[in-house]
Amino acid sequence: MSALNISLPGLELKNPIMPASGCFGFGREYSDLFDLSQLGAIMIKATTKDARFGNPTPRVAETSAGMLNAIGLQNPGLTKVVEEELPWLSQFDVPIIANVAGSMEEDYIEVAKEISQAPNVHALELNISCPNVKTGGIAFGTVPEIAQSLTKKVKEVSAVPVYVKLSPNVTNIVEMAKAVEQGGADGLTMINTLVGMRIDIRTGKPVIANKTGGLSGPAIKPVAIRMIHEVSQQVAIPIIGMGGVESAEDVIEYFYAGASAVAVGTMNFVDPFICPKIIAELPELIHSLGFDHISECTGRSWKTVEKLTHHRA
Amino acid sequence: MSALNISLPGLELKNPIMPASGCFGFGREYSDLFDLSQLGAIMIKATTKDARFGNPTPRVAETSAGMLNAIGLQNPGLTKVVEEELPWLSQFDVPIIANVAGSMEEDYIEVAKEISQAPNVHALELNISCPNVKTGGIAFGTVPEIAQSLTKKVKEVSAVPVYVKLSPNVTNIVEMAKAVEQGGADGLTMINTLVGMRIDIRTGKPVIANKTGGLSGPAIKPVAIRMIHEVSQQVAIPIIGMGGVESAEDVIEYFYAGASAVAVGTMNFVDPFICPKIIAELPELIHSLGFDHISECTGRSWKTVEKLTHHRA
Amino acid sequence: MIKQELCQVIDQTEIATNIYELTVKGELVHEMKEPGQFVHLKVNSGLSPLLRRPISIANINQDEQTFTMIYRAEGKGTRLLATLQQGDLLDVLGPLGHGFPVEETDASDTALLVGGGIGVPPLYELSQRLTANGVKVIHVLGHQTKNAVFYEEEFKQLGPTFIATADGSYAYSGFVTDIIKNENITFDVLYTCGPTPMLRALEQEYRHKKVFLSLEERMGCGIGACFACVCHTAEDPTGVSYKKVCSDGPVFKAGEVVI
Amino acid sequence: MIKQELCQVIDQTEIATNIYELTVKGELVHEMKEPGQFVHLKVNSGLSPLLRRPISIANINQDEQTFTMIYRAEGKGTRLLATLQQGDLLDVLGPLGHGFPVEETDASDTALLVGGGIGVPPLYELSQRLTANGVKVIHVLGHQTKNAVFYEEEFKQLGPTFIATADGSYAYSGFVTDIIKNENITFDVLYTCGPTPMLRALEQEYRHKKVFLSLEERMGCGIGACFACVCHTAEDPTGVSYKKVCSDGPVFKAGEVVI
Ligand SMILES: Cc1cc2nc3c(=O)[nH]c(=O)nc-3n(C[C@H](O)[C@H](O)[C@H](O)COP(=O)(O)OP(=O)(O)OC[C@H]3O[C@@H](n4cnc5c(N)ncnc54)[C@H](O)[C@@H]3O)c2cc1C
Ligand SMILES: Cc1cc2nc3c(=O)[nH]c(=O)nc-3n(C[C@H](O)[C@H](O)[C@H](O)COP(=O)(O)OP(=O)(O)OC[C@H]3O[C@@H](n4cnc5c(N)ncnc54)[C@H](O)[C@@H]3O)c2cc1C
Ligand SMILES: Cc1cc2nc3c(=O)[nH]c(=O)nc-3n(C[C@H](O)[C@H](O)[C@H](O)COP(=O)(O)O)c2cc1C
Ligand SMILES: Cc1cc2nc3c(=O)[nH]c(=O)nc-3n(C[C@H](O)[C@H](O)[C@H](O)COP(=O)(O)O)c2cc1C
Ligand code: FES
Ligand code: FES
Repeated sequence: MSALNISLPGLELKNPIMPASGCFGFGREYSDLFDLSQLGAIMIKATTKDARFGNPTPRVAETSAGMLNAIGLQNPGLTKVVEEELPWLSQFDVPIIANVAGSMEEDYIEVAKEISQAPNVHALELNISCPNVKTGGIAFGTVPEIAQSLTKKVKEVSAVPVYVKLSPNVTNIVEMAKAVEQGGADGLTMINTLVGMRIDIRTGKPVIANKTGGLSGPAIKPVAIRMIHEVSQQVAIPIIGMGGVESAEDVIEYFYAGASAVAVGTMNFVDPFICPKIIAELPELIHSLGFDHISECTGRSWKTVEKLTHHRA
Repeated sequence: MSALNISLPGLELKNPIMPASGCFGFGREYSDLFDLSQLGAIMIKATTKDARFGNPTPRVAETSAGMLNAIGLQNPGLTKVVEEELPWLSQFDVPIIANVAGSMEEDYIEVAKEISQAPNVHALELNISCPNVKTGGIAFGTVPEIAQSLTKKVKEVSAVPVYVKLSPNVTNIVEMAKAVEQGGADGLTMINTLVGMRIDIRTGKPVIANKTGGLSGPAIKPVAIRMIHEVSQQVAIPIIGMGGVESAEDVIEYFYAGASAVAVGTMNFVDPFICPKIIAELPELIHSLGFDHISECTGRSWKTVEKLTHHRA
Repeated sequence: MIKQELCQVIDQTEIATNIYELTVKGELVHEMKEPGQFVHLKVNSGLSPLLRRPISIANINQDEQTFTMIYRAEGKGTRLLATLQQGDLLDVLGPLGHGFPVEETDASDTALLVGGGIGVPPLYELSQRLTANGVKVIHVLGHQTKNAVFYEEEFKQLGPTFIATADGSYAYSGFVTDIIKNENITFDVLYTCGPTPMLRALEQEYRHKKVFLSLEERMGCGIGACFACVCHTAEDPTGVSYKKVCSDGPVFKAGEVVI
Repeated sequence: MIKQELCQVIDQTEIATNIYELTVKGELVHEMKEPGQFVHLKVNSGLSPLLRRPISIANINQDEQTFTMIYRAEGKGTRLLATLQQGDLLDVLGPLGHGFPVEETDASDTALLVGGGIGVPPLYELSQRLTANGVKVIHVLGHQTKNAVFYEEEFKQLGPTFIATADGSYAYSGFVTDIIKNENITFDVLYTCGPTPMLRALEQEYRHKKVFLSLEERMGCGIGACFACVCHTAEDPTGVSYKKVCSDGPVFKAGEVVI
């Protein structure tokens, strides 16, 4: 019997490990390295209505225990994703979580409606960290009302459950989480990247052409753990956690904080086999901690010990 | 002629390097290791009206390229700081920046009024990341109006210029900076720590007794650089930058972002001699980059090249 | 005086399962005065791990200008430390803190040294100092299991030595406190270092005796500047008075601080 | 096929100022097909630095199951790489990307190989392949200064070799493009790797010729998944069509992408 299978809205996961959006493309490259059917799910690269080239290069920069990226949502656009990428992915026995992005509500709605109908898309992940052109570029994910309204409208059109991906660049993450929960979100994914910058001291210019970029990797893990710890105690919907995951131990830390599944982003670049490695290591780790099933770990850092003692071996 | 002296409101600095508040106590321990008169300034540990014991231990935890702390503003209280610590520090030829903290406006005002009269206190640093008991624990530094009002009242009573230390845990750092500038701040110091957490996977509990702690160290540098880059273009007051500084190169990166001086926090724990080492390395680095004086570096990442070309050797 | 120095690794040996004995050479050895002081180690030059690791000084050799540490390779930092080889350089900050007061035991007295796990190492230098002063020293050392026992012979050469293992796989089965009672060990001064529950039990049991305890706490700076490692004083257990484990301790007189 | 393997360091030598020649052994050598491919190196096991470093394959020895890289120790990662010693293990991901098309030059033709700085290394394997096919190969190699020149003898053994130094401290003073003109070098196919301005100048100058350029870009994954390293295609320079330097390149035909 598996100690790793997890049921979440729309998702029957063999295991709770999946690559994070933007860090795995549409799976093609990694499929040469290992069998994608091993993964719990795949969060594919953000899809927008039209194809996007993204930002000028350099688009990435290294930081201490992290990296900055400003890819700029490069993707082949809704039609190609639906007609080429998703059918190609359907050869694998793995649910797809489609990351949906846009610069206006209308964009999101259009993409959500269509992409959610693909047979292997089992859930959407709304990327609300994108700048909203109608409010002068303020990200959807930093204003509770805007995020809530977007969630509501996407829910109306989506054929599958909708997870909203929270931006950590806010004063009050609980307020954002509650707003999208009230908007009808079936789950949360958190966190997206922190906004950061590096400056090249030889040129005096930002290393990244776009100037600012999103900070990801182990550096941000403590921020993610804190936010999931706070949010999971205040909402009733499940959380897929992410931010700097690099080991099976990190997965447990995310579960203890309150996550029900975990995505691995940046560390795929450091070790392309990291997802299958973590999946392989989890069962032994879980048992050595005294659990029969990984789901027992969720929220253990804040659930009362009484509730949990029966889980110990 | 020095390439490092910097004039800021209230501060004539031999060089722009100073230990950050809370990472150097009141200087006694480091004075056994090197002559404190070498430092540009010293930001002393937060002082509150009454003595505080702070939080239960463990108070620190290591993270990837960073650490969490929840010291809880332990300090001997205003009277002892004014009667013992500051007079002791007056043996060194170094301006003191007094970090002022509290849980109500009244506390800040009382501490600011009295501590600003100490002869070697040349500036105050308002630590507005503290929870405000009157608003249910929301930090002063996350609500522009509250931060502005506090700044204004402290300015009224302070005998020396007031620098406000911004919290990075906000959606809009520029808005906060402008609010305190309008409140009369003479300068900004940024950034304070990001709120984070780590969970011990053996115990299932947060590593830090206080649960959450402040994330500092090289991990947060990209966030600090980004915020200083944004804020320095929108305010007219100078910025003392901090967050993960570990080398002379980092100091230049902070200057390029828009800082006029730099504080070193966490890295004092890793290398207690780091401040004098950086001070010693800076002149050569500055010259190798083609500058005569470090002040030429401020804002170079966003000032137009035209304005700056005459600085190149 | 506290120094920071790149010390040269003279020897590193695994002396029990995951327990390493590491000897390094450096001028800061001349500053090492009291047994029970510790050093703060930067185990590699990068940022992972970031912080220094506090490790007790287990043996000082002034003639050779070397000192020895004994530690358990467990987490990220100590596992990296275990990869150091002869000739490598190690960034050491120290000596730090205040150690065990040797002078509190007269030559004619008996000292009982009680160690638990990786609390045992600093007792070795202490025992040598005490025996050099003519003190009779008895050692009671507790370990988790047989494979974790180390330095039994070394301690035996300095005085009677009793070993307990928690799982009973070697020597006495049980706790150090059981040994002291069952063997009717009497003493004038007790010095101890080990896990907090053990220290508490000893403090409780021998409150009428002279007892010195070495504490452990998570540290930032290690030199007294960051307030990471404070504990309440016993006379003001809920107030604002405090001691810092790193600079006021790690050794305290029983009853001085709340443990 | 792309493999990830802990390869063993066979040799590391500083062959010019801060320029290192590193030879490692591993099974992934069998996968190395084209000259001009690269590997992605994790220079140490911790998180500092975090990302892999792309380095070209300079020489492949199938018999010994080894390959050689030549790199400049400059930043954090390459300076750490330079500390590796014989017997150490190095985490290599590769071979990656598409290299120089050897088959584009016929046996009777002349190939001109133009390298600049740390763009020179992949040309060494290329030159060997071409000469093995009977192609006449001419090398024009530009370096910053005398102390940065490497592999002059090695290239000379394969064909005529001209060296330029930017500061004039050795051989020709000036740019590689000056040499080609001044020496009236004629060729059928041009292969080049080096700084972008050099590539641009060559593309410009020889637009009527068969030219293959190896590009450099900041990378994340190195395998084509993260979209860090894209460039516009020449036929749609402001549109959405693109090539990835890591997986479609690093070698492109001149005129294929915007450089
Ligand atoms: C004064 C003093 C003397 C010590 N002497 C010895 C000794 O002689 N031999 C020995 O094996 N151990 C000793 N320890 C414990 C030793 O410091 C920890 O085992 C070590 O820091 C753990 O580091 P790690 O890299 O293995 O673990 P990690 O889990 O990677 O450590 C993470 C962080 O937590 C801290 N930490 C973890 N465990 C402890 C602990 N028990 N005490 C303090 N900090 C901890 C680390 O220093 C680091 O900052 C001593 C501790 C103190 C305070
Ligand atoms: C396909 C390809 C092949 C290469 N082959 C060689 C070679 O054979 N020999 C050689 O010396 N160099 C080569 N380079 C350049 C080499 O990758 C960089 O010099 C190296 O990554 C710099 O790392 P660092 O640790 O010294 O610098 P840091 O400044 O610490 O690097 C920080 C980050 O920026 C990236 N970076 C910095 N400079 C470059 C650059 N010029 N190109 C790409 N990424 C960069 C690093 O990979 C890292 O992610 C090649 C680059 C590419 C893209
Ligand atoms: C190169 C790169 C591209 C990314 N692209 C996307 C994206 O398209 N959509 C999205 O929601 N998140 C994107 N992210 C964010 C990640 O999905 C993830 O939330 C974040 O990186 C934190 O996880 P990590 O620290 O494990 O990388 C991207 C991250 C990286 C590093
Ligand atoms: C142990 C510790 C204690 C701190 N105490 C204070 C404090 O009392 N007042 C304050 O304003 N900031 C305090 N800080 C924040 C630092 O001054 C600094 O803003 C922050 O750590 C970022 O700099 P760094 O990354 O160089 O440490 C503390 C930081 C640490 C690590
Ligand atoms: S560790 Fe910093 S005061 Fe003790
Ligand atoms: S480096 Fe990731 S796509 Fe090229």
